[in-house]
Amino acid sequence: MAARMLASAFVLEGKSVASFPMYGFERRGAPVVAFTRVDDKPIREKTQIYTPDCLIVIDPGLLALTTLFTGLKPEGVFILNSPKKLTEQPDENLKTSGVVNATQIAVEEIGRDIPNTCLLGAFAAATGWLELKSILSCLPDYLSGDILQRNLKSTERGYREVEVTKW
Amino acid sequence: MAARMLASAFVLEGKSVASFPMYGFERRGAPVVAFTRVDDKPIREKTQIYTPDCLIVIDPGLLALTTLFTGLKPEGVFILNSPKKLTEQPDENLKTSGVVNATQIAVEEIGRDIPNTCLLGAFAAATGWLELKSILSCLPDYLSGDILQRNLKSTERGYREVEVTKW
Amino acid sequence: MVEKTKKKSRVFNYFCEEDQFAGGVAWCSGCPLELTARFVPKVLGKNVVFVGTPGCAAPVLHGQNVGAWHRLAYMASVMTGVPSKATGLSRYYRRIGQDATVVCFTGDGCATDVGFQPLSGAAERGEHIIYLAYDNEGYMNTGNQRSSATPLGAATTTTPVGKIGRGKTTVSKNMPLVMLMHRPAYMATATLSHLEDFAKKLVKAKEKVKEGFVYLHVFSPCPVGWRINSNMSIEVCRTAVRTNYFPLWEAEDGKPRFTVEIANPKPVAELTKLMRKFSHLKEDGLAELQKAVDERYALVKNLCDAYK
Amino acid sequence: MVEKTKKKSRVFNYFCEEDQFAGGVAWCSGCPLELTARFVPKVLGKNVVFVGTPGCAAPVLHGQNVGAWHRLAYMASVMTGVPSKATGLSRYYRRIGQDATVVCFTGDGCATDVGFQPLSGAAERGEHIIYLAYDNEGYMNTGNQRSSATPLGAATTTTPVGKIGRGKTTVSKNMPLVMLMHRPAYMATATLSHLEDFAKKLVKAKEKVKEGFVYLHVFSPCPVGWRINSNMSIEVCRTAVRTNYFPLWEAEDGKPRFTVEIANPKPVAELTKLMRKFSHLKEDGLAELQKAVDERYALVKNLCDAYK
Amino acid sequence: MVIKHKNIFKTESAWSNADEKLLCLDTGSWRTERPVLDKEKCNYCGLCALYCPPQCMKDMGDYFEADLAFCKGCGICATECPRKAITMVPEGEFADEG
Amino acid sequence: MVIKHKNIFKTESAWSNADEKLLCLDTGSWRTERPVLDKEKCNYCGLCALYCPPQCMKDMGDYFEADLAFCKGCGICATECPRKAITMVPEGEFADEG
Amino acid sequence: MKAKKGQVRVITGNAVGAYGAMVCRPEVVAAYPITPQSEIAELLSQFKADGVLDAEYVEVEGENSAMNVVLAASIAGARVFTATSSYGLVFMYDALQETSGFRAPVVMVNANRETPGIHAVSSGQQDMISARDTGWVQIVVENDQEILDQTIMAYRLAEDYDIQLPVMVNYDGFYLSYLAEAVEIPNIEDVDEFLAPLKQQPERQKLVPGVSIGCGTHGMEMGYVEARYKHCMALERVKNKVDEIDKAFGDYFGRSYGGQIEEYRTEGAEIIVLASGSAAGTVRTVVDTKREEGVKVGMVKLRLFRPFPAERLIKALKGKKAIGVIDRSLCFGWKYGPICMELKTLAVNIGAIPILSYIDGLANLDINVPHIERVIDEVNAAAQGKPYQEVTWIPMEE
Amino acid sequence: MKAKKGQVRVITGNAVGAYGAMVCRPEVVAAYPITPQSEIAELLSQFKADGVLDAEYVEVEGENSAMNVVLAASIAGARVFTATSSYGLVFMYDALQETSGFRAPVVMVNANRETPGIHAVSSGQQDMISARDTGWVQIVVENDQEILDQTIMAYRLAEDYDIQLPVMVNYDGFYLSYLAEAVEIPNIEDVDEFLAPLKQQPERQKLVPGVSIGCGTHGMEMGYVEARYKHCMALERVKNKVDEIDKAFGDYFGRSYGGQIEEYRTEGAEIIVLASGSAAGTVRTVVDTKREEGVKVGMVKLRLFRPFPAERLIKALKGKKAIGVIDRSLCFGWKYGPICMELKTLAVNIGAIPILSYIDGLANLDINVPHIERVIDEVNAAAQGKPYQEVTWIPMEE
Ligand SMILES: Cc1ncc(C[n+]2csc(CCOP(=O)(O)OP(=O)(O)O)c2C)c(N)n1
Ligand SMILES: Cc1ncc(C[n+]2csc(CCOP(=O)(O)OP(=O)(O)O)c2C)c(N)n1
Ligand code: SF4
Ligand code: SF4
Ligand code: SF4
Ligand code: SF4
Repeated sequence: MAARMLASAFVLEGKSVASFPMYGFERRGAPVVAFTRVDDKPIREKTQIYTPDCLIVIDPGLLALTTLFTGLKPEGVFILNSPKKLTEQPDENLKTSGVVNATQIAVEEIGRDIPNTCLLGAFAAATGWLELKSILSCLPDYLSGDILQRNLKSTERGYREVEVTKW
Repeated sequence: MAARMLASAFVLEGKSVASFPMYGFERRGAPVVAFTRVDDKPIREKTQIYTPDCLIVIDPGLLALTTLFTGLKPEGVFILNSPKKLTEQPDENLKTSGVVNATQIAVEEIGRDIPNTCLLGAFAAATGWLELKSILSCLPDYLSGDILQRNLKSTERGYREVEVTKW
Repeated sequence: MVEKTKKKSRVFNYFCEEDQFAGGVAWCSGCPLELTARFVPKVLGKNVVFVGTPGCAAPVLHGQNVGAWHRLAYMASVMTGVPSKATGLSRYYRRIGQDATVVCFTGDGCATDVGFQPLSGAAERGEHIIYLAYDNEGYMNTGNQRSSATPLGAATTTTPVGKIGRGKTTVSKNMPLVMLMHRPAYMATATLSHLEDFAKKLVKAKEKVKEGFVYLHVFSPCPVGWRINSNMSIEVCRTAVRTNYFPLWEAEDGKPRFTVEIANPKPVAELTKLMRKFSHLKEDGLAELQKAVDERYALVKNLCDAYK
Repeated sequence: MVEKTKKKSRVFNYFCEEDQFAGGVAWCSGCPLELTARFVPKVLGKNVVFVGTPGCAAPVLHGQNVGAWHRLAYMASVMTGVPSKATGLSRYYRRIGQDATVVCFTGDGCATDVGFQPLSGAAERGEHIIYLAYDNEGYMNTGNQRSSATPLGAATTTTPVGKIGRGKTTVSKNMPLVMLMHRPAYMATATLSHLEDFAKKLVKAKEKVKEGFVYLHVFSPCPVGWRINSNMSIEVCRTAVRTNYFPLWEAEDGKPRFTVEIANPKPVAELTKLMRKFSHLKEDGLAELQKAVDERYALVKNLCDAYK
Repeated sequence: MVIKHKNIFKTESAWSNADEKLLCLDTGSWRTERPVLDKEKCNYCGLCALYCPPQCMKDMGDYFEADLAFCKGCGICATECPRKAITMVPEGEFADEG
Repeated sequence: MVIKHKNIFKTESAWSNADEKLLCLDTGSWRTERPVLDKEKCNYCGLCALYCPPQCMKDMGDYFEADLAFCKGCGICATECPRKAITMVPEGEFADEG
Repeated sequence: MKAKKGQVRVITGNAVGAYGAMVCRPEVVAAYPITPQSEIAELLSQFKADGVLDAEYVEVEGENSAMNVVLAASIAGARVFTATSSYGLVFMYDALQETSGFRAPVVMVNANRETPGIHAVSSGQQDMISARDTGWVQIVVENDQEILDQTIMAYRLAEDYDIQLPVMVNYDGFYLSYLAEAVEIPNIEDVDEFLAPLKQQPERQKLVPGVSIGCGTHGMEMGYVEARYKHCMALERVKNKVDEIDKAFGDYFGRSYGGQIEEYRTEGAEIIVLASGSAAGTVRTVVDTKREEGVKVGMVKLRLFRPFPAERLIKALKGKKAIGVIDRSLCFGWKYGPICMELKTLAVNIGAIPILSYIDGLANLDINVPHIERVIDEVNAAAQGKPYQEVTWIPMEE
Repeated sequence: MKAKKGQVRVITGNAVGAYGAMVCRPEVVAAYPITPQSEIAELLSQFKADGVLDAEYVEVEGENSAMNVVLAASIAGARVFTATSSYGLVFMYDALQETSGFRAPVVMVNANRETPGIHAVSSGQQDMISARDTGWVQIVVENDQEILDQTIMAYRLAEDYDIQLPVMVNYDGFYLSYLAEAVEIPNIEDVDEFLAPLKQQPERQKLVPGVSIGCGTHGMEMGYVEARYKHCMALERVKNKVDEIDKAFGDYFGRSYGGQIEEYRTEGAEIIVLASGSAAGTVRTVVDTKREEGVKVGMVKLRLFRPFPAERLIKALKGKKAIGVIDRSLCFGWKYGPICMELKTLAVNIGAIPILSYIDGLANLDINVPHIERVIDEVNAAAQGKPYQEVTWIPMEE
């Protein structure tokens, strides 16, 4: 869902996008991966992304995965949902990282552990590839009412509170 | 069933046989055709018979069919179940015919309108291709008890009472 | 000379239509299924659309090339698709305002076995269709094999009697009650000895199908498979009712009530002796069957009493 | 300080086996299905062979490559084949004298819909298998779509609420009673708030399956799909019993009796307010649902009374 | 390909139409017995006609008569007639009639 | 063909075996709240352990303790405890522990 | 081009399928949920609940019934829609055969997924292959927009008086069903306009109550042969019709796909990669790179799988030096992948050139750029007369 | 040859099927009646009622369940049997796929009949064709004796440790199912002996209660590919195995059938008729007549349809001048009949000779002597370079 919101935001800025998740077999809990491609030209590849420009990690537990950064492009950006700051460069390839305690922000703003929109805000801030307002103006396509308002706030806080480090 | 009894009788006499019925769509009443091939050599054709050596007709109503005798070989034999005798040669190709009131015999002997075994007797008598006793000794494979006894009688009467005409 | 009353049976009054079938149709001599098929459209009228499947009722539903056995609209189906096809038809006809009585017409084999799932599904959805199952207690068209509706002890070609075999070893699926628990808008049991009862139920079915699903379970002995003399098949229907082997009842909106009550039910042996599919049963076999009959009847009776 | 009795619940006495599952299995937090899956083999023992199918219970039945979620023998199946596969297993194990309790473990979607026909067939044949349907009133694994077990008015992803839509428009299939009419050797309803009741029924099931078919219908709310707070799912079970929304009963040889009787049933609104799938219902909607509940309860009660 | 086959169906798929061809069997020929009415006994109640499976009984105003083209000779009419007005007579006895 | 793939299954078809690999998720990480027991209130009835969906409560002799590796934090134990001996406490409060 | 610009939305392939159906105004819809198709069933329900879709929506108890419902409604005269995948598709197998035999113009989208046997919730075209003998028209698409456009075209094809056949629109489950792309949803009036030519045609036979007419009658002997022959001839006619409709769609909406097949940079190409579905998109990019490297490679994308576009494939492939075929499924009993196996039937007409079969992308595995590079390199070598391997299971060699 | 002479009886093909099963001592049997197979279900019931057959006999409520019952029993370790036809076969389609995917050595006879779509109770091989993508081994036989012998061989094949696949023995419904011929029923002890080698093999995996083991697990990604690959490789192994078992059967019982294919008077033949099933018998007789007339014609009878015996066909057909293929079914989406279409895949290997496709014998129509004569005459003319028609629907030209 977050990946789709991101995609919508890019479309709003005139880009082509293609975004898809890979589901695990399990109902929930197991890592689910979503890929989003953005380009000025139409996107034709229909594969997973092996060398991403940016990696967003919702579950800090995944940091334990040794293969987490495999393929991340040099100059790649890493966005992490975590209460803890990164004390060292997680991967040598990694030049920019943005950490935000999205879970906490979400719990505070939305009332539930749905950190996704917050991370979108952090993404916009850390990468600079996208304007915050593009994201904000996409959310009404996906959410409405009170929940929308809360998520708008959560996104904004993500944008503001993300801590960006250049390694 | 009658066709299979006939086939068994031929096998008893050392022949190869292949016998199969064509079912109509209807449950009953519609004409059902059965074909039996007999040969000294193994039988390989698996088709309907277009030029039979002998034609056995259980339902005299079929005489009205204009195509009834199509394909019957010259010198062919025609066996008919009918209360009425044939007053004229039913088809010019036809050289031998045997008529028996098998329905009546069956009703008298078996108690029901099952003229088949009676016609087998008539077949043996009219064609001479088969001994009566071969047929009689095959019936126990298909029937038993009282019904067997009655059919044996019916067969014998068919053998005896068939009226054979050479045209 | 006997005094003649010259009063035609009231059943004639229920007919609103001529016989829709050809004079000669390939049902066996004396088969109540033939009577059922001819009777139903006489009462329900011309806008019946039959949906049917292979089985002895195939003439209701399968023409042969351009030829058909009757003058009604119909749709042929594989055995797995009858009520679903009826759903598709009825949904569309209702949508476009087309008057139609969509009637599924199948044997017990289709209804209780290989076509049961879609039947149950259509009932749950409350589709506006009439499902009529004629119950000859087996797969007759393929040669008298057992179905789920075959009763305990009955000899069929797949529950044969032999050195060890003693006919079917389980009781039949209690289809009328299974369907009652689906709570159709209307359902009824019927048989051919009780024609006025049957006609009334058809009339009600036509009315209630406007509200939802209708299920009719018609007891229809098979003279050939059960080995009944062809003249006795209506008597078998009657005896089935009189022994409570096949009680006649109906249920509007899930509330059952008897339409015919039997004061002094006869033992089931009165029924079984009319046919030969039970002829191998000894006393204990008959007693078991009687027990099954009693148990089932008690169940219906309890339910009827509860809704009195 | 409160006086401690230090007496462990009797339910523990029913356990003859350790938990057969891995510590971490992918059921949602607070899901009673997880409790059901873990509870059943604890009571039934090691020789349980599970037969299962896609659905939230897939961990019961589908390993992933060489890995499995539990230590029991199991067979995975398409949704259309569960009780038939169980039949094949049970027939063969019995033939060779192998001790085995063959348990079909599926959701209501499989049991009442796409896998209903083989279930009904196996019941009619009296196969020696236990069919346990956990009823979460919908297809949960695919995302909370309606099934035949979804109640009147409930919002699901295929009976959504919208400008026109008002949730499901038909009542649910009355599966426990439909199965009762199949007259299994044993059947029971159960739920997770009443664990001793459930355990007793499992013990009886294991015994009676030697005589024939056993059906267990387990009410198992889905915190995610019904939108229940995860800590409240057992309370929902309890309230379902206390409102007579889900009465607890059993039937040996076709004779039903309540195992828990509710003196003063609460209105169904007490139940619906615990979740959000009914939150769009206005008073009339609730009244309709209450009517459906009352009608159903009356039906079971009549039957129970008849067999008292 | 030289198609010699003349189309049977006008439609693309297999549709039947009784108006075009009403299928009909000579079920009269199945009969081994024939219902014979004693008009004296008959009171025109019509039960014979109602129960007749092929519904081949014609209403003759004050009695009913089987259409022998279709009557299968099942004997139900005879069994069901409350006045025993119908007797089943073997077809053999009518052999000469045609 | 140069098959580089190393077989996963020993059998021809796909058989699984928990003895070979017991699948197990880190469901403890799902938790946002954690059950905390007031031992004083607990009377060892075991209802919390019985109702716990993942059955992760360990019998400690005179009380039960959730295995935090698996406890999903659903809160059922707290709700069902007749003595209200269990409280759900936000995980954030234990952040420093690990 | 006459159509006005539609609304652009970023939605998943499934949502596209639902919108594609909706803009065609189906009158009767029946569906049963299954991963990865469920979203379609859900969205159509929501459209109906919101009053946006004015259709009967039948929440059936299984896929077999879904097909029977829409089959019958179609025979009664309705425009119908359904959607399924894999397990659902194979569970309605008898109904699929009946639907085509009855010549009912049912339109169905199928989100491709591996079939039962080995249980898997993952992408693969095996379900489509499993249905190749059902007598349906089967089309495969590459991306979200094509799902929508092809669904509209499917109605124009299925309901064409000269065709009267059910049409299955296939798209890769997971890879497309969950892929969100920006898609233009045409205005419903424009779709009406595009489908309007159907109204000028003679009316097909419909089942009407009160009329002595029956559907699905027994085809006896020559009646049967005739009906089957007509069915086969209609399938033959589908081929050109697909090209025509694609052209008409392009003229009207400004997007077209090549009809039965699409040729991508085949001009001057010496070697060809034959692909279908979402993989074709990736093949394009690799073809571009390889072209830049000087490899004379082109792609042929198979859009029509049933009927098999023999004539156009021969035309496109004749004179080439080697072909690589990528199959995302198996042809049990043959070494080759199924599309490759069928293509080889045409080998005599194409010329005795190397045809290399590649099996890849089963069970959600990626058909990725390195794989396709490998295919092109090997096919290129084969074209130059080097020895080659006839069949390669790419994942087994990794 | 070691087997003693069995009992000779004049029985129908169906009865032969029932005896064939019985002498192999199946432990679990499940069947649902359908024309033209019902007699098998009935006879097996009777055998059981008479105490001649010691098996669990499950009277299922539909074919889908029949397959599921035997599949599971097989997985538990039982020897199993079932029988069906047409509508039944297509209704168990998902279960068919599961059975082969689970690698269960189920043996099934299938009395070939036309499939639904156009309703018909008549002969035709369309059902067999409809199941070609199920992953089963499919064998077609010509006469009653072969039904029996092949059923016995089917067990030896299916249960072979290197195979572990379900086997379907096909015979023409009506033409064989009701054909009474004299058939030798082997002694059951001899059958035991013939099947004994299976006992010397390693035991296949079985589902045992109390053991932590599960069947039909999710094949994830490479696990899936591996299982499918093994399945395909096992199918490849089937080919030689069929030849070996046929030879072993011949050595032991004195009857053999050529294995995957039978070549009849192909030596010195310039043209070949490729046929299968009961039609092959008639082709033999016409080949004999034509040979007498000097036409250098031979017949190849296809016995193994899945896996397709590519290698042996190439060997048998290479160097010939023209081939006529008779199909009793259709390949929707192709002009040719299905066996012809598949044969053409091999055209490059056989040589660019004329391959003529004939469609005949649908819906109970006869494939008779004049038809076959016509085929031979036309193929002969084509061999001499005369123009020819690629596809002929014989009945449509009559
Ligand atoms: C899927 C399928 N399986 C089997 C058959 C074969 N078959 C045709 S008619 C019939 C019996 C139907 O029984 P029932 O519905 O009770 O009707 P009856 O023959 O008794 O009239 C069967 C099994 C079929 N047509 N389709
Ligand atoms: C034939 C078929 N159709 C659809 C599906 C998709 N499917 C997988 S799980 C599921 C829902 C099952 O519902 P239920 O049995 O109630 O179990 P739950 O998910 O609620 O646990 C469905 C429809 C399938 N696997 N097979
Ligand atoms: S077989 Fe039985 S049910 Fe069928 S038509 Fe004949 S008598 Fe009637
Ligand atoms: S979706 Fe519902 S039923 Fe399924 S595991 Fe989650 S909470 Fe339980
Ligand atoms: S039933 Fe008897 S009395 Fe009545 S009309 Fe017929 S013949 Fe006359
Ligand atoms: S004998 Fe039978 S068919 Fe003839 S009229 Fe009487 S009831 Fe009708």
